[in-house]
Amino acid sequence: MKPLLKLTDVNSYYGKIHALNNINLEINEGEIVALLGSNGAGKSTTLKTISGLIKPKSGSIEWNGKSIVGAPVHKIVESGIIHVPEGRRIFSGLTVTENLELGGFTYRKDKKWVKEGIERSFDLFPRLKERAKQLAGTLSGGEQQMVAISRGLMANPKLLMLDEPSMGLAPIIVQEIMRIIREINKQGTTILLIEQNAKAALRLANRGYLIEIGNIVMHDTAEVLREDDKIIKAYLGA
Amino acid sequence: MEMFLQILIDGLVIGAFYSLVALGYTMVYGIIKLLNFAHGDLYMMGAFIGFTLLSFITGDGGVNTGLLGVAIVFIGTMTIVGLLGMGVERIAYRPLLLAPRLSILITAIGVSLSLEYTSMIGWGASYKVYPIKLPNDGLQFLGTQISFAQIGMIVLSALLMLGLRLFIDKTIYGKAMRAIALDQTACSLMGVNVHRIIALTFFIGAFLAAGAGIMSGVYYGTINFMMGFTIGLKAFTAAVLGGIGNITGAMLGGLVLGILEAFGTFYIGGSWKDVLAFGILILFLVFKPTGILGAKEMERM
Amino acid sequence: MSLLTVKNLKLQFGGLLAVNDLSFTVEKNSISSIIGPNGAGKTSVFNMITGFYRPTSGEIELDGISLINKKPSQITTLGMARTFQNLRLFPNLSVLDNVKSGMHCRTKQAVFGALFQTKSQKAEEKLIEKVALDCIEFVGITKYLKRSAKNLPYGAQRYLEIARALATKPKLLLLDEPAAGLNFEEKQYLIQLIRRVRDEFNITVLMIEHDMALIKQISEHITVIDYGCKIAEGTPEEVLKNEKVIEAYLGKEEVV
Amino acid sequence: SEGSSGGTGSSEEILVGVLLPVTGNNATDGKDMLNAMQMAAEKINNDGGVLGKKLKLEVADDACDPQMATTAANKLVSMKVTAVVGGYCSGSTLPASGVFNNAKIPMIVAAANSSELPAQGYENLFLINGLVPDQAQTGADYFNDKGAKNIVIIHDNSAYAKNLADFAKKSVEGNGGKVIGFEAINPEEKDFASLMTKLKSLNPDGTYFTGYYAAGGLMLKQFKEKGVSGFFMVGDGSYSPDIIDIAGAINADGLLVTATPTANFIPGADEFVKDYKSKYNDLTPGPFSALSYNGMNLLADALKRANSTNSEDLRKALKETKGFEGIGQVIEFNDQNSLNQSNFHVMKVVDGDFTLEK
Amino acid sequence: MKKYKKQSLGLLIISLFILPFFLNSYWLDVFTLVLFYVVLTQGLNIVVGYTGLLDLGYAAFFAVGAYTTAILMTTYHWSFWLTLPVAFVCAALSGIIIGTPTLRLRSDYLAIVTLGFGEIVKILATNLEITGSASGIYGIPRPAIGSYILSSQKDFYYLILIVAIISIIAVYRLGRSRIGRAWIYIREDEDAAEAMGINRIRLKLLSYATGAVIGSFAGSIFAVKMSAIAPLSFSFLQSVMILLAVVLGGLGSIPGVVIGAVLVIVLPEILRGADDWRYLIFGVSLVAMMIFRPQGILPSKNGTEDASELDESETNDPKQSVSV
Ligand SMILES: Nc1ncnc2c1ncn2[C@@H]1O[C@H](COP(=O)(O)OP(=O)(O)OP(=O)(O)O)[C@@H](O)[C@H]1O
Ligand SMILES: Nc1ncnc2c1ncn2[C@@H]1O[C@H](COP(=O)(O)OP(=O)(O)OP(=O)(O)O)[C@@H](O)[C@H]1O
Ligand SMILES: CC(C)C[C@H](N)C(=O)O
Ligand SMILES: [Mg+2]
Ligand SMILES: [Mg+2]
Repeated sequence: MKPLLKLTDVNSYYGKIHALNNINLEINEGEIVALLGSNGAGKSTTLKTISGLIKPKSGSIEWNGKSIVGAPVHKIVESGIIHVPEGRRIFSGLTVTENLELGGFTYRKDKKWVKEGIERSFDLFPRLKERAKQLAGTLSGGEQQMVAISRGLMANPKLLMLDEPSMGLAPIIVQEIMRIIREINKQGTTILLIEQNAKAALRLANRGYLIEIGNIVMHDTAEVLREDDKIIKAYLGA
Repeated sequence: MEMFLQILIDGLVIGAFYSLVALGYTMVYGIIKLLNFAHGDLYMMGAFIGFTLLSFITGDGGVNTGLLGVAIVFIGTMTIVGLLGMGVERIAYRPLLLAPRLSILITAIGVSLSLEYTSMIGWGASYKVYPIKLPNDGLQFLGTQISFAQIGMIVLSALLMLGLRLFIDKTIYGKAMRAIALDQTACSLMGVNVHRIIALTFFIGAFLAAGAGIMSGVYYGTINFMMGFTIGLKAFTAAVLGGIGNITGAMLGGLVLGILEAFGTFYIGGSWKDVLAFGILILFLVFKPTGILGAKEMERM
Repeated sequence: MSLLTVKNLKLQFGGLLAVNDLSFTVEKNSISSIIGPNGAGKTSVFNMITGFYRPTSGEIELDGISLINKKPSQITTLGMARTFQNLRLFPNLSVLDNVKSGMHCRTKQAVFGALFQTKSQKAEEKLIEKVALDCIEFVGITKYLKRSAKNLPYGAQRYLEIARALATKPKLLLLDEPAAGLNFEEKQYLIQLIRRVRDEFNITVLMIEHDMALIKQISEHITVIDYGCKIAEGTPEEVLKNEKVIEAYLGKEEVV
Repeated sequence: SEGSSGGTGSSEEILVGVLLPVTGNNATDGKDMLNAMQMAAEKINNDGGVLGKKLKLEVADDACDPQMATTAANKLVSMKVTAVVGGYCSGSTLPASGVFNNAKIPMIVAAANSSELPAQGYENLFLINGLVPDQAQTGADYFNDKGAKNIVIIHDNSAYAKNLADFAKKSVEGNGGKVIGFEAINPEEKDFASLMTKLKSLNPDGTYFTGYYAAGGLMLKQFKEKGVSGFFMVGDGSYSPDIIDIAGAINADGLLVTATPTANFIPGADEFVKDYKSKYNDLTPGPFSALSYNGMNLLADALKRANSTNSEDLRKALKETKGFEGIGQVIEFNDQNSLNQSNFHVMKVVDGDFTLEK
Repeated sequence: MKKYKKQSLGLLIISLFILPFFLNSYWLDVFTLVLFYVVLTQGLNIVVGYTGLLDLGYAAFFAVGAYTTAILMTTYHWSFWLTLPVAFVCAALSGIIIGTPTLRLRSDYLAIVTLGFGEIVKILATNLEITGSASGIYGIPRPAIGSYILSSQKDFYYLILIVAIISIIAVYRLGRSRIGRAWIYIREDEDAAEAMGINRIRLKLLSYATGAVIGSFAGSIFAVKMSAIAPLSFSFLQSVMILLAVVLGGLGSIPGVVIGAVLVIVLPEILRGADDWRYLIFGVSLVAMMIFRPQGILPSKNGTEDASELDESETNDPKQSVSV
């Protein structure tokens, strides 16, 4: 089977900092792939490189068999790769509804889709419905995370990349989010997931990659990774 | 009482000019937080390009210039200056979008100087007298006089403001503009072509400024290459008074400033009127730090 | 003996009652925590305690001194320090300069001293530097000393915020979700760090956290709030079994 | 320091500084003045120059800005100019004259005429335009003759306009008239509607605007549009064909100007006007072209009389000028180094052109 | 390395002292103006560069110094040196007056309030009798040291050179002190600074007052150097030019700001030969310089030793820069 997304020998830099070193990574259609790694390992950088926020110095990124290196971010988004960034980055001065509408920017010609999308988001997170008219910047941290995820879903992604979606969320919401991720995946969206909550991530994922100081040091199916000593020590706890 | 009304009208007319320029100021500010000090110079450019085009079609002294001709000149000039605004954004501001905001402010000053002196080299340093003049007809009521030109000016700015307001509030492009103001990166992750939206904003702002520029030429009769400076300053003041970034605020700020100046001139004299205007502005901001309509900044800790 | 007393605290944002008649105390030398669903009002409570939000009504006392109507800077000087849920470092400044900020309220050189480089000025500068270095050393980020804060790995930024807060020599340290974004191993380090803060500096710690494993490990006392109201309080064992808490906050599954 | 030995550019040339606003709001008049000076210098050089040397002009722009004027003046001093001709705006001429006086370089001021200039008591400063007090008197007398008693005076806060306005007030009151309004405007502005509303409510017999033409034209236009009563008079800062252009010929009809007449009103100046026109593309000389022309010629004359480029000799020669005949004026200096008698008239715009009214 | 730096600094100062002997009076005047700008930019650097408060009316303090000295010397016949402390007090007070209403304001509102105050000061100067209204004050006497009267261009060059050196040292020392750091913390994140126990109100006022005193120092000397002052020298454009120098050189960076001052004055003078094209070229070069060095020519490093420059896409954090 041909992978949906394939990174080959990708190198990315921040100025002189070499953040990604010959990264090779594949995601097949329909999978949930987890990306694990400690702080500053380069997980977020990987997502930024895929979504075009950072241009890799070398290497190739193929999406559906076509190279997307150097394509502008909005084109990549239009092609179906949605990146829900770390730290939420919701539009604080816009209302919750407006945030969602912008999530559906690529579908702006299809008013009905956008409207239904908003309804779907409210079903997913009833709390947001209560806050629909509130400025997103005044929401609590957890509420903001909900906005960020549902905003990402508004564009009907083929590949959804989530950067630490459970960060700062109450346990009950984390469960909910994990359930929703599975749900989204079942409906056909491929998912690339960064999670510090490795336990939950590996329960959800089919496969996982471990990244350390810009290098992929391990990749395997989730079952295998769950049993790996190194992973247990650093990410899962005894 | 008549006097009062007449001053109010005088003030509204000046205010309408301030408002039109302030709208563009506020829009550009609203999206990339740039105080586009060159904005007043786009107004000046509008006046000069309009001057050249009008001189061209009124070669016969303006007798046969139909309304249609004038309308074409208006739209043509506004479009040219709109594109000029986009060009300025492309060359001077875009490379600096991620730089500290004060750096772009300096660039804006550079652009402002460049536009002023390009105009000076192209059209000369002295005053140009506009090729068409407005008829003085108008209405008399309650002992005051207001010309049709003045009514048109006020109505036109009100309509433009309303249109813009709807555009920004209701359309997805308007929302994208506001979103860019908050977080460009996140906005591009929504599939928004950030540069294009910013360019659009500059186009609209410059388009409006050019319109105001020609109107000023026609209304007052003279233009010169420094004419954008004072009005730029006043429009900036108006935009802040109204609550910078806020469309209705810019409009309101412009009118309030115009009226303040008119009353100031009347009651305390022309040389002190700016003291009154700035004094009230400062006092006002002390009590309402975000301008008349500016949203209270709700920052979470 | 209680170091912090919060009584009948209320906070209203327009129509929204973010905190409603909340009372609790924090014992001297304890490690306590506040938990509760997202949007329950935890951060708002911190913001009121530190003077950033003005409570609609209620009382807050630190060591017997009322904090109502005091500016954040005054409250810090009285012995309270905090970290922020969304990091609020001085992004372009070095780690060292970031931490030096904490000593501002403990020193007093003014313009004169700076201009004429008086003896006491120089002595104070030395002291500031020493305290800052100690705090940096304490949280373990000495290797980043001259890097600007914004270029630090996320975890290091969290520790830097703690170091900066420690430099104010607080009696009470408020931590808003200090473990967010840390992996298991890093959390273990954080737990040690918090313990050492209490044990080595005798600083009382009050934190907000969503990581129950961490809470269970170090928190001695928990206050649970939901919709701005207290719904439970007690030791971790008591609280985590509480039905109301499970329903509103923990959920049935185990995620940790 | 910068010695009292009048230097020269080279042994064949005498370097003459020219300080004028060739950019900015007053550039039109400034350039008209420059043209006349260049024409004069050319003529002098063609006739064999002065003391066997050619005059070489070094132009420095002051843009009517005091600070720019100081820098420009210092530049001229450093180039060791023998003398300076120029000075349009009093506001910038005031500080510049100080620089030249310190460097002991004689300056002939061709246009600027605030009474504060001679009041400085600089021995190296010579003024060949009539002074503001005389001008103010001329205007006030005209009003008085026409029975206009209630007068409004408007200035633009520039050194010259304020000076003229102050003296005009004195003169009007001295004539038994009443100053019912004394207003200031900001010259960068265009909208004088509310000021005109105020004027209308005052119902004046005459209005005297003492500022420059750019604002003067706009004001005149709005004065007429608002239908304010009485005469509208301007000072010589507004004496420029531009004012008619700006206000529009219809509005300008009847406009009064206090000024020393331009070349085309001066008997015997035909040749000057003809030469000027042929040299400068049919451009009519500006209001201060003749004075500038005279200034340059006076300098040449004084150099000849001094028979030296030494600044002290030159100053003495200038001071001792007796009956120098320029276009439309005979120049002789009083103890303040200004003209003994001035030549102010009232001009009136008729059918879009200035005519001599009185 | 450090020693090398010190030596070249010494060399620079010596050459500045012997410079007048190699310049004609025109260039001497230009360099004197540069030194005025060095002083002014140092003062503004405290307010904008250190504290991050955008001030569009800084020329007002320049005016306060100039007019205080001019009035006291002409109307009341004070000695120049005695007018200085009075000018400082007036400037500090006006700094506090301008500062107080702006305390709650953020960036752009601050900009307009300072601009407004700047204009008000100029309008006052233009209209009040005591300031000589539009024509300003002239015939300001020369200052004397003992029996020596400062009168030549060189005298004033040295006077302002010394003041420039003093102000550089003062601003340098302040920047590295507890107070200076507090200003920088406020610039970086006002709320976080407050949380660290920094009383932002007091420190902002102090910043305005200190900046104002330095600006007024330049103003006082300007008055006696020019011997004539007029409102036009203290216009909005003047404020903008000073700000231009500060940002062009590099906010908060002392050598940067000095270079900015040199550029802003010398560049237009060099371009004098280009006549009408002069300001067009100046404008275009401003744009070009900012595009190539967005952080200014010699940006401040804030004591950091980062390996990298900023990356392309992720520096879009509004808090990371001084807001306008
Ligand atoms: N904007 C930036 N400028 C400079 N360096 C950066 C920047 N962002 C990240 N880095 C560096 O790049 C490396 C990889 O960072 P990245 O954000 O990808 O880590 P991560 O794996 O997502 O970590 P975390 O769990 O903290 O989110 C780190 O060393 C980090 O310091
Ligand atoms: N400045 C503000 N303006 C308006 N509403 C606010 C403001 N700050 C907080 N709120 C509201 O108050 C409620 C409590 O917010 P708070 O940040 O205290 O929650 P929290 O308990 O810290 O949540 P989390 O765990 O998600 O961080 C939320 O519903 C939030 O929307
Ligand atoms: C002669 C006039 C033009 C007066 C001149 N503008 C001045 O300032 O004195
Ligand atoms: Mg990350
Ligand atoms: Mg919170």
